[in-house]
Amino acid sequence: MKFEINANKHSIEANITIDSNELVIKTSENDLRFEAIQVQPGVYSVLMNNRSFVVGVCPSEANRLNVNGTPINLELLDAVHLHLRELGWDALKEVKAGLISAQIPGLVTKIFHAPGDEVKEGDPLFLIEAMKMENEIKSPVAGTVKKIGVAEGQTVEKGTNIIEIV
Amino acid sequence: MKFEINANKHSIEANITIDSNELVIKTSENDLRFEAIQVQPGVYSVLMNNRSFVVGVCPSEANRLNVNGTPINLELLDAVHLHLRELGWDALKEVKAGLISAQIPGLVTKIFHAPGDEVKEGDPLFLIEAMKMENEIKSPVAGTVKKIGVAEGQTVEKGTNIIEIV
Amino acid sequence: MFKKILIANRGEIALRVMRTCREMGIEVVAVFSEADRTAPHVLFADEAYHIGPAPSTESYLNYAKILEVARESGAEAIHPGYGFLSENTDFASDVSKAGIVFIGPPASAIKIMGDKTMARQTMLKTQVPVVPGTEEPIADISKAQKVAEEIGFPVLIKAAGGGGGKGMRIVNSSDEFEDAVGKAERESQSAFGDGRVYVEKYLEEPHHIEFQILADTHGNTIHLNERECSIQRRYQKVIEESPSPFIDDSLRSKMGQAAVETAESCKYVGAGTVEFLVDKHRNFYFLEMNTRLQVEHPVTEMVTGIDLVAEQIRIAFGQPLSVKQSDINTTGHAIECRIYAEDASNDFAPSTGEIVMLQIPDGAGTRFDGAIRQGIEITPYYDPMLGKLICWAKDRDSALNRSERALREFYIGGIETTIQFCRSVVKHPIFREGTYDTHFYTNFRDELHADLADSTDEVLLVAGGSLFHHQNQIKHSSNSSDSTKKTRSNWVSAQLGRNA
Amino acid sequence: MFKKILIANRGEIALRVMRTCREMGIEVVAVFSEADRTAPHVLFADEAYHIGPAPSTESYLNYAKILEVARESGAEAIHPGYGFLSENTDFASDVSKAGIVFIGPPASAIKIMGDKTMARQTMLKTQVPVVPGTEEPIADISKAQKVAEEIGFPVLIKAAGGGGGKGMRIVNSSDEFEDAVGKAERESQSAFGDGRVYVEKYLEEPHHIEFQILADTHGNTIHLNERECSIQRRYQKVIEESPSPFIDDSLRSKMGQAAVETAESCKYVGAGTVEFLVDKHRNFYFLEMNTRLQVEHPVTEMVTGIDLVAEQIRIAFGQPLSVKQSDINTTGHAIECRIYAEDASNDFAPSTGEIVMLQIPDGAGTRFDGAIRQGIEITPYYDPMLGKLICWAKDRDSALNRSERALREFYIGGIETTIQFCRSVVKHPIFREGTYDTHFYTNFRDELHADLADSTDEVLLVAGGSLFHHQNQIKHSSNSSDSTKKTRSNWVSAQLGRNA
Repeated sequence: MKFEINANKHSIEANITIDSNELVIKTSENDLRFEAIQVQPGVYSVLMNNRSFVVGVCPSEANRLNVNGTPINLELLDAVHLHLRELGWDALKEVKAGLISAQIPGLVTKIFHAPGDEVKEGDPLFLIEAMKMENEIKSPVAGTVKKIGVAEGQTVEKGTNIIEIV
Repeated sequence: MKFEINANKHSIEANITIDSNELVIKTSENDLRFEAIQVQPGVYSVLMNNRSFVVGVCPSEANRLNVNGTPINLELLDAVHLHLRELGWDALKEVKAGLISAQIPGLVTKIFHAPGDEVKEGDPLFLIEAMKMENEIKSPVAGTVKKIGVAEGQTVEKGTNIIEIV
Repeated sequence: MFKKILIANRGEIALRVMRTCREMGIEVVAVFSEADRTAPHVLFADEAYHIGPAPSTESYLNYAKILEVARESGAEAIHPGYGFLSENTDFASDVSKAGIVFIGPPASAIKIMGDKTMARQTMLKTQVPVVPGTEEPIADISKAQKVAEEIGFPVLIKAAGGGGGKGMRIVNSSDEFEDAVGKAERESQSAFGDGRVYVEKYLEEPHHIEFQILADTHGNTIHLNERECSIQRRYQKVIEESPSPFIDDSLRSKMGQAAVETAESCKYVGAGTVEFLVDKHRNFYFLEMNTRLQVEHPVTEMVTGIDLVAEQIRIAFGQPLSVKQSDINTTGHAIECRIYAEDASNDFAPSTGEIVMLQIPDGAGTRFDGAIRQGIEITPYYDPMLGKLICWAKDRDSALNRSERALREFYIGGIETTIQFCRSVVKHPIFREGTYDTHFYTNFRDELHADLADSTDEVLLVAGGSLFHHQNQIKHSSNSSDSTKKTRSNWVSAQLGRNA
Repeated sequence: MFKKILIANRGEIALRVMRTCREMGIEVVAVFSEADRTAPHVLFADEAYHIGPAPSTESYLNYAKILEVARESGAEAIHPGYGFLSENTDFASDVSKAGIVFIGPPASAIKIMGDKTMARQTMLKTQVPVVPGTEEPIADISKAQKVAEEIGFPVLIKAAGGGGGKGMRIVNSSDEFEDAVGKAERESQSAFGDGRVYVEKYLEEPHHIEFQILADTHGNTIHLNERECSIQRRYQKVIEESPSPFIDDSLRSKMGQAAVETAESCKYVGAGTVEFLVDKHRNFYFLEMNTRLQVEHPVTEMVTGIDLVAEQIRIAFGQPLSVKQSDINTTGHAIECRIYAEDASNDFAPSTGEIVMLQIPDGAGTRFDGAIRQGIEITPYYDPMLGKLICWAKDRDSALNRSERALREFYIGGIETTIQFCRSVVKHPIFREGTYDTHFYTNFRDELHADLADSTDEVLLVAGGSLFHHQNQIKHSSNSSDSTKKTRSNWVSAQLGRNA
């Protein structure tokens, strides 16, 4: 299956096939073959040309991985995504402008805006307290606050939508 | 529910009731109340009058337990077992005389008897090699070898029946 | 000796204290909140008492309940660990009034040194130099702002009622001042139940160097040399070492003397830490005294061979110190890396969830003071520190190599941690040289966070791993089409989480 | 220095060696059998090569394959660990012939000392006393029986081609002799691929005391004092300590000198161990020399501060020893407890299965050299040792207290282990006194195994726990009536297992 792989500074087109525990990745420059096995749910031991790696997948964010403990943010776009993008629809950007969610679970101690407020990129949106630290969440975009999903004093899970900006 | 509890030198009659995580054990002398919670499959944290214990159950032998790492062999007989015993049928003894199984997984390197042989209690029955050690299994009873379940050179799982003595 | 001690804490420090108690033949009593029913300190203890719901204000800070447990269990003494009630004057004196020994300094010393403003006033009467700043907590914001302007920006706003970087803010200019005070006050209130903050001068290329002291009830006060604690982020220590690569024997001896003088000035008893700032000209200033065991105490234990908790307990029982000042000599070098459940690449945001895989480093000179276990849930209720990795070796280079090896070997799956960040620090040339100061993190921030998996091979490997995981999940799912959708949409929302 | 080393072993010793390599900046190559694909040493290594199926004869003993991997990976040296190929003369010389450095003594020294009969003959030419016995492996059983009768029963039958208690049998009378030789020969053949055995005199109240030696290629040979290894069962060491509570400085110095003389007699190079038997009159006899790293080497590392694996690697690279004899001094006391996957209460029968829960002790002076992980499967293919717990403290009493604490804290769920048995030994008054000899286990066997959960409360607690587990399983089962039956019948068959 064809993929576009985006990670850090890299953007690579590759063909990945999986046959049982064997993986083959072909790019214009490489022809890698390796073997993977699950050690614990979401943790894999991978041998690539006999080099030994442990690859971990973050349970809550499938594109946050780590290799031998070193984190890496990975975007793996399959044919469907690539096709949509060709048609001019970028799923990532679309979503990015929309909802601001809690990146950590905790107590929302302060919300700085009400629906209808204009915000600039970098404006503080809300405070969330977790593990005894107060964290300020800034707006990733400029726009108008459309909706506030929670009230001050509310405890939220990771991923809960807090503010929608349009 | 009424039980007879046999462990080491103890034989205790007790009434045990479980309500969610709360256990109540009543004996003629005691009225214990404690709270248990699973930590990992087969491992429980138990608080008894605020004393903290870890109770572990052996996955392959439900009556082999440990408390704070100290092993204990426990026989828990419920009403059905007790009633059968009153009727003169001792399930344990019945089975005991029968099958001799592999107590460890490994390679059966030698079987000293053939069907029809007479054996005395304590006679060597077979050798099993595991983790580089040779282990000699002696007969727990006297009798006649009825059946041999495996051949020399065969690898067996724990619990495999090796010899039946009648 | 005591027969039973209650440990009024949780996490790694509860376990740390319990280990020494058990080695001394003392029974240990744990307390726990609802969120900690199966926490390692509960499983370790001889007795364990439920003291309330998860939020610490209703459990680990509920000192009436803890006192009740001490009475019920027959504990003769209470060890408060660090944080929570360890520097609470009321708790210390109530414990004593209840006829139970508080393993810590007298309430009077906590009062003086625990309140940094009173501490400054006390220190101004001694020969020990102090950092310029306000001498009272901020009451009038505009007055305080004037003082800050006189001292000159940047200034530090710090909690009067506690330490550890909580309730602390650096302020670069006058117009940020009011906002920063508000934040610091709110954080202080939440962390220590005391919202008072004060202002202090920020020094040039400063080193944060602290001296461990021990004082008994027989009039003996000694110091156990220094810990270098200049590697900080968010005003919180990340890596500490002993000896400090910055100070020499002559400065060590002068500062040690000042530390002992500080302890004596408040009639200190027990284990305590005198923190100094040392500027690039090697001028040193008293910063604060922590009237409790510090998080980083193990580096001192590793180089001196002295069990600080055992000394605390002996002192509390009324015994004299087991060592004299002349007995103290250090062997080798120790480095501590704090492992937090935080995503370093996302501004150290707390990370919660289940530890799905755990491999703790071990071997010669490798100590991990933690309280984690594979399968345990890291909750958002408490401090995100999972534990501390302390590596000792015969010299600094070997201790650095050992730390690198141990961090590379350390694997915590399922949550984000600072393991990789600590590796980046330990490998950094300036850290290896030993020429860093407290600005290290700010100065090298980008380099430290750039240390990601980066070769094409690694990227392809991880891409393959990701796809393998994806297929693996489909295989193990009863409804494969649903699961595909779910994972794909996870990728998108996760991407948002990263970039937001 | 070497850039890459292959470790021709598995389990804790593979990990132990890899840790030092990585601290020295050397890349590590692992080899693994089919059963070890996700073993800790594979995950730790930079490179890992599959070398065959689970049985060690087809993988870890397949030295042609291992040499091939060394060549393919570009490893410049091979560390054999202990066991497997570590004392195989052919392997050592083939490695050298392939232009790869064997991290161990020259093949000639392995040949002399690895074969205990040749070792005896060599030692008879020195001033070092040897134990009376046959000087050749047993060829003619009736001749050997005559020698045994001359020496006087009891005698020991021991493997000529290996150590560690495998292929060893104690024989109390003439009529047991032939049977015992047969068993020892079969075990030797299986463990070492060499079925030859010989006979030796059994000494009065003997102590098993061994000296660690180091010799470089520059003609320096030193010893690093002794390890007391008298706590044995099935002729295999269980607990070791250093220093020995039995010997004094004068005897230590004499025996150390004899150890150095032994090493020099075979032109030894590398790390090695000279084992002595010391009888109750403090006469000592050369027993054997182990031409490899010993399982129990960490106790020496803990009291001397010397990394023995690092010394091995430096020696193999041609560097001189980093220390002289006069530099060796010991600090404090170290005790090692071997943790086996064995059911001590059932004659140390091997135990296999999944480790469902794991809590490894840690903290000051607590080192665990292991290779286990929660969720890992312990298979029947290899040695049952899971790892070694080494506790160091400033004196023997503190080290005993620390060992007790750490063993109490150690939890391995899902399989049977010797943790509890080690606790019984460490708590035993004779062990605490330090007045034990090699008969300790036989003398106190019943006491050591009687240490079971025994109070009525504990029995009721466990009964409740058992029932709770039972109900828990029913709850989590889709067919509850089936599960009830299954568990009940398990109880019965399990009862059989215990009593059989």
